[in-house]
Amino acid sequence: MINVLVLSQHSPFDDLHIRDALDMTLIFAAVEQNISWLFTGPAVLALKKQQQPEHIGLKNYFKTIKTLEIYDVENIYVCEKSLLEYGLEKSHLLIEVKALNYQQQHHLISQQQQIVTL
Amino acid sequence: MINVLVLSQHSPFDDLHIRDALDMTLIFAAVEQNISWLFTGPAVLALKKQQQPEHIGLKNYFKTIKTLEIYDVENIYVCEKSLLEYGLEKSHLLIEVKALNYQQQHHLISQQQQIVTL
Amino acid sequence: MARFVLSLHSAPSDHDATQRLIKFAHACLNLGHQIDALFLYQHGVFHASEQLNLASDELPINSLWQQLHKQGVNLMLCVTAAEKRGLDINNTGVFTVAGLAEFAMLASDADKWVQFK
Amino acid sequence: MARFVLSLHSAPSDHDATQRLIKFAHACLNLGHQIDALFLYQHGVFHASEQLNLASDELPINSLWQQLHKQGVNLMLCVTAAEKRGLDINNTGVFTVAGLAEFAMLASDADKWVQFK
Amino acid sequence: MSTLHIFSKPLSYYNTDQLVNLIQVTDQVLLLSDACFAIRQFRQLSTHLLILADDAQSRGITISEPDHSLNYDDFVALTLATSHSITW
Amino acid sequence: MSTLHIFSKPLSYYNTDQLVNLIQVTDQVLLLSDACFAIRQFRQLSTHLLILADDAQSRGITISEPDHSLNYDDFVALTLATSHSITW
Repeated sequence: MINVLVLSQHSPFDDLHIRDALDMTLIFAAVEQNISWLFTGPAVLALKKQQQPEHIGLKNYFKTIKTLEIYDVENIYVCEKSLLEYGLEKSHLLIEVKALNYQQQHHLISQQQQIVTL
Repeated sequence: MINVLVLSQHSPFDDLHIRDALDMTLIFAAVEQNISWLFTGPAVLALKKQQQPEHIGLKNYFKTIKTLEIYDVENIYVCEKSLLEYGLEKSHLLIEVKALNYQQQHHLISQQQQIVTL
Repeated sequence: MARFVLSLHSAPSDHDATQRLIKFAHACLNLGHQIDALFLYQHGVFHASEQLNLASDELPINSLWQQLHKQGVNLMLCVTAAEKRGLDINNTGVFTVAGLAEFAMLASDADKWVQFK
Repeated sequence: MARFVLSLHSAPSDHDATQRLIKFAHACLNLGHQIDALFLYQHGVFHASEQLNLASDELPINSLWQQLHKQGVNLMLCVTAAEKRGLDINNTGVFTVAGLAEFAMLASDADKWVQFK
Repeated sequence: MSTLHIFSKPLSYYNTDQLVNLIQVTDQVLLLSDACFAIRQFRQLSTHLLILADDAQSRGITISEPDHSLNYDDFVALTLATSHSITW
Repeated sequence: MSTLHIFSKPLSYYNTDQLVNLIQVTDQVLLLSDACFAIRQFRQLSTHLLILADDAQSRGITISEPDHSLNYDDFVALTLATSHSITW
């Protein structure tokens, strides 16, 4: 088992970036690797509650984000500073996450065998 | 005849952004409109001399940029601050350009009927 | 009544930009305005890929284009941008292959050019 | 000898990323390393569009892929990413359609995963 | 002579310094798509922002004073009420 | 335990604040493609930068001390000499 980190930096509906990262995260869990997913910058907005993209014809991928825990994806991290930047608190988020400062993000990165930005 | 402004903001080999802008600029000149092209941010690097992308298999579009004057494209503008940011002076550039501060860029924009960012 | 040209610059994977352009186009028509051209440029040309076929829970892009086509909107594809991206220009569905010059003339005549990306 | 997986995330219109990935792959092979997978993901999947045919003064992308294929590199296309982008997965040339799971297993076994974009 | 500035991503996607200096008080700033998440950031560019209602609502964003909510008909009208638009 | 940070665009494409805080002195910073134009900007991230010679030369960029010029064999070796890479 190796440690793999998926790093998301794009806003929720910037092309399919977050959906591609979601697929990648789920699949590494499925093949039983120790997967982590870190959201920084506008990517933290993908965890915001109360979004209903189906109203404008877009797929509601937030439903799948909510199932991450069921699929044993437990290491979900967000950049503490990015939450602040968008006025978000942990209670505004869809799922339980760990908020990390830059030093903690560096530590997380240092633990990985593979890192992918999507 | 209308005033059309092409606005470039991407670095020289970021996908085909600059080449798309070059095509658009040339075609508006060809259909006899009053075309201007403004380079800001990393796009100013597309005017830097001594580039030979053919050495890494990429098309040398700088040759076409040099012909802009022949095709009666005379309104080429660059953001003064962006030149500074990349340590460029007018003598480092392929063609004659007018360097504009923000106020002058605003004035240029205000003169246009159509503006396209590419 | 005003005359519009609209251009789309993002790939079909950016469903959000696509739906916005299409809603804007319908609003134009409903308000009695005219759309002289809806032009695919840059990554937008991938919309003219005939094979485009998304899952049923995704934005029904194909049928949305069909609808606009039926309403008589001139759906154009930039041949230069398509060729630079290796697109098959013999198989572009409801989109008509057009030169950049044709679009530039339409854009010069139109009251407004609105870009979507 | 090390085992690499390489992934490409940008469209074929980003010729610069493509040439860099291909040169890196050749350097790997020349140095005696192994490439377990070269994987197209995100906009990279458009490289598997059979019709891709650029002008003669452009990067000869097709023949560069052919070369890597002949050297036995496992050229893979992510089926999920391709379907989300409406690509025709029945016609992908030298690229083999593969599931994300297959790639994830290869990436987990490899010594290094290097992304190109 | 006013310009309509159109944004579809949070402000971090753009060159803030350039925008702050280019955009005038007489100009209009319209937020679409993921730009709707970043009302606070875009406040630097204009004291009152125009926001596409569909895009804000689907993202769970509430629009309140001093900002204005627009539907697609308003969006079309806005492009006609301004001299030209820039889709950044 | 060092990370290889790979960039292919000028620094304005990235979140400088994040990078300045994440990248450590023991890490390596590699500039490819259009990032080669922005050596001065990337100096904030590392006192000595690694630069792909092909990409710099084709852009008319000269590499000099304290930076290092790399060919593709060096690039491959570098990915093996570091714990992992991040292509930003």
